[in-house]
Amino acid sequence: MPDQFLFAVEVMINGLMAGVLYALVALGFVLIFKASGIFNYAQGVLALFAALTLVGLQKGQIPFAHLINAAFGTKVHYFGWTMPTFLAIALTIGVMILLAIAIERFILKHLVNQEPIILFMATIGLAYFLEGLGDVMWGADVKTLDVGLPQGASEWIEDRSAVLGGDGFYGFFIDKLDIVAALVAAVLVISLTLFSQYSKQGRALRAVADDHQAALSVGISLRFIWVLVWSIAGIVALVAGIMWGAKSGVQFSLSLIALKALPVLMLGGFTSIPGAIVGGLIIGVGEKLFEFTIGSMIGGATENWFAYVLALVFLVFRPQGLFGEKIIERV
Amino acid sequence: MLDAGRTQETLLEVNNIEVIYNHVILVLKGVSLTVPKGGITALLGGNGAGKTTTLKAISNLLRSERGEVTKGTIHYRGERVQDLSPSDLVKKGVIQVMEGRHCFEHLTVEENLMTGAYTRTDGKAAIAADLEMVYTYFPRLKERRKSQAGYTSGGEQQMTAIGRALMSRPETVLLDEPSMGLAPQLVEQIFEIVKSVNENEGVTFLLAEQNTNVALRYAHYGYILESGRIVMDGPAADLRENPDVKEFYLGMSDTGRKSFRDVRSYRRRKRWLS
Amino acid sequence: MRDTVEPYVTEDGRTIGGVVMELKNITLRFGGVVAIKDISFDIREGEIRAIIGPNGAGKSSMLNVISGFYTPTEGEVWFEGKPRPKMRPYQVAQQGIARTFQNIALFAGMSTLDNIMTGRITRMKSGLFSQALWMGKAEREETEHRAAVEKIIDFLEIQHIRKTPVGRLPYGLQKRVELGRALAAEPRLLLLDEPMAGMNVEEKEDMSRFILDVNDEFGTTIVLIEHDMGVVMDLSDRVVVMDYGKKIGDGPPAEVRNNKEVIDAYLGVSHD
Amino acid sequence: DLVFPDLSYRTGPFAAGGIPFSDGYQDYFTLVNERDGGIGGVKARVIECETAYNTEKGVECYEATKGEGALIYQPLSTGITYQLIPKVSADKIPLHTMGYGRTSATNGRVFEWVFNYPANYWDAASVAINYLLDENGGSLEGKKIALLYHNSAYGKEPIPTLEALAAKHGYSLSLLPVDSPGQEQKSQWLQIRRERPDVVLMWGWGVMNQVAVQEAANIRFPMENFIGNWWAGAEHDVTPAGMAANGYKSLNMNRIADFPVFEDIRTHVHGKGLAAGDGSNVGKVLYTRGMYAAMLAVEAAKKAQEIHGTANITAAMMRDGMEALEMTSEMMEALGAPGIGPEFSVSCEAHGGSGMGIVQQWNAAEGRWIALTDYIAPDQDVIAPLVEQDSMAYASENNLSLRCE
Amino acid sequence: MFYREAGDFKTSYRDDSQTFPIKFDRFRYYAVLLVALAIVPFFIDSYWANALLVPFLIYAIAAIGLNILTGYCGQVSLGTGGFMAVGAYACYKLMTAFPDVNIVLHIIAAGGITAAVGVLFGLPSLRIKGFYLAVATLAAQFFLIWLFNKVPWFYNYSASGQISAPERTVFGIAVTGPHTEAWAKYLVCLLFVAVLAWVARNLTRGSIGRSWMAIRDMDIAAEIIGVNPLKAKLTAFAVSSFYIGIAGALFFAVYLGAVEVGEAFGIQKSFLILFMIIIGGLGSIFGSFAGAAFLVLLPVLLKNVLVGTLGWPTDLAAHIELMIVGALIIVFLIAEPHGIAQLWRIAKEKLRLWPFPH
Ligand SMILES: Nc1ncnc2c1ncn2[C@@H]1O[C@H](COP(=O)(O)OP(=O)(O)OP(=O)(O)O)[C@@H](O)[C@H]1O
Ligand SMILES: Nc1ncnc2c1ncn2[C@@H]1O[C@H](COP(=O)(O)OP(=O)(O)OP(=O)(O)O)[C@@H](O)[C@H]1O
Ligand SMILES: [Mg+2]
Ligand SMILES: [Mg+2]
Repeated sequence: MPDQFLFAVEVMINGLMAGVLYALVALGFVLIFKASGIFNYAQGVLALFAALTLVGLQKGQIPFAHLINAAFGTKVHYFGWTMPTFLAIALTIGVMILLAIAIERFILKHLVNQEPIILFMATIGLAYFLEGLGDVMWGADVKTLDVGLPQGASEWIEDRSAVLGGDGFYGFFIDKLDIVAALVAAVLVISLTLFSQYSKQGRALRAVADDHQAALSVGISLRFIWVLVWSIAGIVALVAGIMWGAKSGVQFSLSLIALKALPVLMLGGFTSIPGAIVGGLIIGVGEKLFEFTIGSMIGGATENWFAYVLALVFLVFRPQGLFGEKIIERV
Repeated sequence: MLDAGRTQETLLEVNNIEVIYNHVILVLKGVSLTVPKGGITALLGGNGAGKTTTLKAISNLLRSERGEVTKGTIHYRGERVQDLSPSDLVKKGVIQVMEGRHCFEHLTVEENLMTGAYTRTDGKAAIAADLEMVYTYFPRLKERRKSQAGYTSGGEQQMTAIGRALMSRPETVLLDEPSMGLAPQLVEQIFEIVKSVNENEGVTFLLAEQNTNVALRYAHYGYILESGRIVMDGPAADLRENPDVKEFYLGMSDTGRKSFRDVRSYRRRKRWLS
Repeated sequence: MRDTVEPYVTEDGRTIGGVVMELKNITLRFGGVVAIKDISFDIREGEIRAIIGPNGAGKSSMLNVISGFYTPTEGEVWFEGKPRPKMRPYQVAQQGIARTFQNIALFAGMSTLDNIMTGRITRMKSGLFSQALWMGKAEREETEHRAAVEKIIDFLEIQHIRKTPVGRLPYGLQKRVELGRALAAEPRLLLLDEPMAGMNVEEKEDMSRFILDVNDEFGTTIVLIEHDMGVVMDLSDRVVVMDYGKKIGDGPPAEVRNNKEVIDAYLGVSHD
Repeated sequence: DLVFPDLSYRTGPFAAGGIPFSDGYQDYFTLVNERDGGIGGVKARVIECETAYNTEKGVECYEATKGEGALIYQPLSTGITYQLIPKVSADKIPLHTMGYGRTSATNGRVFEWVFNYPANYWDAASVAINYLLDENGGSLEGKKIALLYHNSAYGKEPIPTLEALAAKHGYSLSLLPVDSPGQEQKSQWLQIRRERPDVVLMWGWGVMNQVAVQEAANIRFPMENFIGNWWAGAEHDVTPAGMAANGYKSLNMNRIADFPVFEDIRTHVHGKGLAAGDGSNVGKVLYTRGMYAAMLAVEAAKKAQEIHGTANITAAMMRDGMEALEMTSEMMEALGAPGIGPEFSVSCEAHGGSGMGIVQQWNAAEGRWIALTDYIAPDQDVIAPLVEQDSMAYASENNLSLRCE
Repeated sequence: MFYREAGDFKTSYRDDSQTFPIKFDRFRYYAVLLVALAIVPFFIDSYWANALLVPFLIYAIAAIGLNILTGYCGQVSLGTGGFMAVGAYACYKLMTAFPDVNIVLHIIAAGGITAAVGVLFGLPSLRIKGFYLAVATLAAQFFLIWLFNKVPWFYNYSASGQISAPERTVFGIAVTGPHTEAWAKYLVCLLFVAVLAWVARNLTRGSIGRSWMAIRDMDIAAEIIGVNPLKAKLTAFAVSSFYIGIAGALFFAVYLGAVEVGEAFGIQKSFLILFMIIIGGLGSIFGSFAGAAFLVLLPVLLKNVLVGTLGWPTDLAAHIELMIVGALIIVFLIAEPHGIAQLWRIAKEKLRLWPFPH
C-alpha cells in the first residue's frame, strides 16, 4: 500500500520536526552541563520564566501586580501600553542575563567544587524558586504568546506532495512553526558548536566542567564562565519557550517540556551540542513511528515511555550517549 | 640569617595565618613566610603538615574547599591579596600547580596547555611560541599532544600540569609536589627546568616538596612546616647541613645513606613540636 | 605450591620460592597507543618484585593486567601453574590478588575502619537476611573480621584515625589505609603501585617497614612499582625495567642498576 | 456561620481552570453575605485552601477544613474526589462534584454523601451524541467518531458510554489517548488527519485543550466537527489559537449570558473590594460555573434550613437539603440567573440531576461563546444500566447496604 | 557537657559497632521511640495523622529505600514513583484476590514483588552509570505508569481506572478503608517505619552495606578489591525497591485509600523523593527522615503561617511558598552541601568540643 508508506514517511518527517523542538530544550541542558557539570533541573522552568517575561513585557503587564494589590489594596494590572515584539525580546534577553548573574551571585558562587548531585539539587531549589517567582511576577493564568511566527500546515508542501499518493493521501503535513524551529535550531547548534569547540571561552568552559579547582588555578574565572553559559542557556530557554508557548499558550505546563528533553539528552550525550540535535531527531522519529506502527495496537500514548526505552537501548551500547565524551575509567 | 635568596625585594609575604576547614578543623596555626623576588623557596614537611593548605591559602583556592583564612594577612608586592579571586591572582602573575596534577581529563594535552594561556592577552603568536617552549622542555608531551589527558600516565599528567602553569607566563609559581610520582631522571629534569626558568625568565618559585633532597639542592631558602607551624627556616645550604634535617628529611645517618632495609631496628624521631 | 622452577637465592642470600605467576608475551594496546609490547616475566613465591621505568612506560598498565582490570590484547597470564581464563577483576581478587592504586582509590565516604573492612569482602559470606536482622552469623562474622582488621590497624599504627572518614586524611595516611585495605584481604600476591610517592624519607621508612614485615611475616609475594631508587634497591629481590612498553632489563637490583640501557632510559645518573 | 470550604487550585498545571471557577464560587457567597446578609440570616464563611490539583494536598485541605464545621466540599478534581468519597462517608459531610468525579455516584442508593447534579460525564457523552444525531438527521450510521482524551481516570470516563452508544447508533469509535499534560499531540492529530473522522470529541483539561485546538487548526480539521466536553470549553482553551479556533464547539452544563446576578456581584462584591482573585473573570465560562456551584450550595442550604427549621445547619442537615433540592426556572430567574442551568430535582435515589447540557460554539471574532442549542437530554436508557452496574460493584466491594428502600 | 564519648568506654567490638555509640544519643533515640509509640497515638487527631504524620512516615520509608540505592550505592534513580505504583497495585491485587489473608502480609508481599521488578530495571545499571542511569529508571517510571493505566486487569476493570482499598483489619481494628481511626493508621505506619529503619541500619553497617558504599565511592576500585558489582548493585535495587514497594502499598492502602496511578505515582513523586534524600543527606538514614520531614511538613507549615496566620490570599501564599522552599533548599545546600544529616553531625561535633571553638 503506497499510501501507508507515504503516511509512514509523513510520520517520520513530523517526528523529525518534533525532535527539533525537543532538541531546543535539550540544548540548554547540554550547555550548562558542558560548562559546569551541572545537571540543570531548572531548564524547563527557565523556559517558562522567559516566555512569561516576554508575554508580560509585550502586553505591558505590571510585574508583581498581584503582590502589590494584595499588600496595598490597589488594583493595578497593566501599564496600558503594548511593546513591539523585538523590543520585548531584547528586554527579555536582558532579564535572562540579569537572572544568570543573580544565579551565579547567590547560588553557584557558593557551591564551587561540590559534587554534581549537590549542584543538581541546587538547580532544583532554583526551579522551585523561579516557578514561584514567575507566578508572583506575572500570574498563573494561561497567556497567549504571539510573536508573529507562522502556524499551521504548509499548504505549499501539502499541495505539491499530494500527487505522490492515491485518493486517501492528502499530501505531507508539515507545520510551518516546525520549519521555523528547525531553522532556528540549526543556527543555534552550529554556532554553539563552533563556540565551544574552537573558541578560547569554549575551551575554558569544557575545562570548568572537568575540574573546578584546576580551572580556578589557571585563572579561569568561574564566575564569568557561569554567567556566560547561564545567559546563553537562558536565551536558548527563551527560544524554546517561544516555540512551545506559541503552540500551547504560556502557562505552568511549559516547564514540563523538560521531561521531553531528558531522553534526548541522554541519548545524545550530556556534553554534546550536536548530540542534542541528533538525539532529538532519533527520539522524535522513533517515538512517532512506534506510536504509528505498534503503539496504536497496544492502546496508544506510548510516546513517553518509548522515548526512554529507546534511549536506554542506545545507552546499553554506548553508556556515554551517542556523542557524549567517553567516561574515563582508570585506576 | 644568611642572605641567600634574600638579596632582592620581597614579593610575597605571609603573615601569621591561621586556616580552618569546615569551620572546625584548624590546620594552620600561625604560619609566616616570605618569598623573595626571583628566588626559589622551598616549603618542606611531612604529610599533613599543611604545605598544600599554605599554598592554597596564598592562591585563594581554599574557599572552594570550604576552608578559610581566619587570621593573619597575605601580601603580594605589598598589596593585600586575600580577598582577590584566584583568577585575579593569576592575572597578577601568581599561578599554582596543584598537587595531584588536576589535568582536565576530557581535554587533550595540548588543550590543557592552552587553558594555561587563558588570561593572556598578548596575542596568538606569543602563545604559540610558549607552547613550543613547553614542548621543548617536555618532548614527551609533544608526542602525546592529541591524547585526552585522562588517558595519559601519571608522569605525563604532571608534566602537563607544570607546562600549563608555564603557559600563563607567570611571575610567581606555587608548585605543589612537582616530583610526586615522577621517575628520578624526570625529577632532576623538572628541577632543572625550574632552575632555568627561574634564572632565565626570572620567575619566582615557592615549592612544596616531600623530596627534601632535591628540593634543598635547587632551592635558595627553605621552611620546614610541621603540624601547621613553621618549625625551622634558613638558607637551603644551611638546612642541608642541619643534623636533624639530615636524619629525618634526607634519610642520612652518620655513615651516609641509610638502607631502607635497616629501618626496622628503628628509632622514632623526635618532633620539634607536636 | 606447584613449583615450576627451582627455588632461587637472592643477592643478600635469601631463598625465595617457585613461580607463582608468569606473564607470557603480554601486549596491550589502546587504539593506537601500545602501552605494553610483548613483555614476559615471572613472579616467585615470597619475593618482592619491583617494576621500574620512566613515566608512561606501562608499569601501571601491567599491574592492571595482573589484577584483571585490563585484558591483554595478546599474551597470557599464568597463575599457580595454569593459564588464567578471562575473568572479571573481582574474581581475580577472590583468587588472592590484592592491590593498591597509584592515584589513591579509597572509598572517600567511608571511615578508615570500613575501608579496611571492605578489603575483607571476599571473605565475608553471611547472607542478606541474616545481615538484615543482624543476628547469628552476620554478627558473629562481623566481630570476627573486625578483630582481624584491628590487627592490621595496630600493625599500621593508624588506631587514632579508625573512625575518621578517609576523605579528610592527609595523603600519607591515606596511602597507609590503602595498604591496610589490601592487606586485609590476606592476599597471596600483593600489588603496590607507587606506595611511597609523595612521602618524605621518614614516611618512606615507615612504609618500607610495613612492606618488609608483610613480606616476612605472612610470606606475601609483593609486586612493587616505585620511582625512588633507594627504596627499590633496598627492598626488592628482583627488578623488571620497562621503557615505553618494552622490557629492557630484568634481574637483581645490583645488576639492573649498572645496566647501561637502564641508566640511559631511566636513571639518568647511576644511583647509589 | 456556615462554612463552605473552597478547595481551589490557583497554581500548578491546571491553575488556568481553577482560578475562574474558584473566583465565581467565592464571589457568590460574598454576594449572598453582602446583599442578603447571609443564608437565612447566617453569614457564609468560605475557607479557601490551595490544592494545586494534587491529591495529597487535597487530603490535607480536607482534613484542615473539616473541623471548622464544613458543610459541603467541591474539590473540582476527579482525583481528589476519589480520595474524599470514603472520607466524607465516614465523616458524614456531603460532597458535591458538579459534572466531574465519580459518575456512578449519581446513584443515591449507594452513595449517600455524594452528589453530582446537574450532570455527569456519561451524561455529557450522551448529550454530545444526541446533539450529533440531531445534526445528522437522526442517524449516525457509518459515521466515524474519534475520542481524544486525557489519559487518566477523568479522560477514560466516557469510553464505556460512548461504546454503548456506538453499538446503539452504529457509528465507529476510535480512541486517542493523550498523556498528561498533553503538550505533544502530533501523533494523535496526524492520525486524525489520516483517518478523517467525521467528528472529534475531546475529554481534555489544562494545556491539553489549548494544544488540541491549535493542532486541529494546523491540520485544518473543520472546527465545527470538533467538540469538547464541558471541561474543554473555556475561553482560555481557545484564545491561544487566536482566529484559528473559530467554530470550535464544546458542551456546557451552564448557560453563558450576561446574567443580572453579575451586576449584583459587581456592585456588592467587586465594588466593595471583596472580589476573590483579580476580578477579571466575571462572566467567563468557568467563573459562571463556579458561581452556579455556589448557587446550588446556597439553595441546598436554604432548603436544609427550611426542612430542619434552624438557620444554623450542620453538614448532615445540609445533605438533607441537597437531597431535597429542586431547581426550577422561576428560582433561577429569581436568583438573577435565568436559565443558568437545566431544571432538575434531587431525590434519595437520584443524586445526579437531569443530566442535560447545551452545545456552544466559539466565536473568535467576538471572543465569546455562543449557545447553539437549548438543554439537550442524555439517553438514560443507555446510561442508567451502566450506573447501576458500576455503583453496585462499589456497594458490594465495600459491603454497603442500599438506601431508600 | 553530657555530650562526650569520654568515660563511655567500649569493651567489645560489638558495643563499638552499635548504632548509637554515644550514650546520650542512645537515650534520646529510645525516648523518641517511646513518645512516638506510647504517647502520640493517644493524642493524634485525623488532621495530624492524615495530613502530616502518616504521609511523613510513608515518605520516610520511601526515602530510606531510595537512599539505599542512591545514597548508599550511588545509583541515581528516578523511578521511585513507578516502583511505588508497583507496590500499590500489587497490594491492591493481593487484597482483592485474597481477602482473608492479613493485610500486613499483603504489604510485605507487595514489597517483595516490587523488589523483583526493581531488579529487572536495575540490570542496565551494570553498564550505565551516573545521571545516564536515570534514563533506565525513567523508562521504568513511564512504562509502569502506562501499564497500570492501560491494562484493566490491574485495576480490576473498574470504570474509572482508579483503585480503592477495601476495609481490612489487624487484630480486629480497621487499618484500611474509610472507617480507619487516625491512631490506627499512624501506628501501622510507625511500626513499619521502625522495623524497616532498623533493618536498613543493619544492612548498611554490615558487609553488604560496605559493598554498596564501595561501589558508590569508586566502582572500579571496588571491583578490583573484590566487590562483585552485579551482586552489589542488584541487591541495592532489590532492597531499595522492597522499601519503596512497601511505601507504595501503605501510601495507597493506608494513607489515601484510593489512587489514580498517573496522579499519585507520576514522575513528580520520583523527583520529590529524590529531593528528600538529597536535602536530608545522601547515605544517611536519619537524613531520610529529616528530608521527608522537610518536604512534607515545611510546605504545610508555611501554608498555615502564610494563609492561616498572616491571612494572605491562597494563591499568593502558594507561590511565595514555592519561592521559600526553593530558597531554603539553596540556603541549606550552601550552609552544608551534604544535607541536614551533615548539619546535624557538625552541630554534634561542635557540641562535643564545646566550649572550645576547635
Ligand atoms: N578539605 C579539607 N577538609 C578538611 N581537612 C582538610 C582538608 N584539606 C586538608 N585537610 C587537613 O589539613 C591538614 C593539612 O593538609 P595539607 O594537604 O595542607 O598537608 P600537606 O602538608 O600538603 O601534606 P601532603 O604532603 O600529604 O600533601 C591535614 O591534616 C588534612 O587532613
Ligand atoms: N585506558 C587507557 N587508554 C588509553 N591509553 C592508556 C590507557 N591506560 C594507559 N594508557 C597509556 O599507556 C601508557 C602507559 O601508561 P601507564 O599508566 O601504565 O604508565 P606508568 O608506567 O604507570 O607511568 P607512571 O610512572 O607515570 O605512572 C601511557 O602512555 C598511557 O597514556
Ligand atoms: Mg600536600
Ligand atoms: Mg603508573
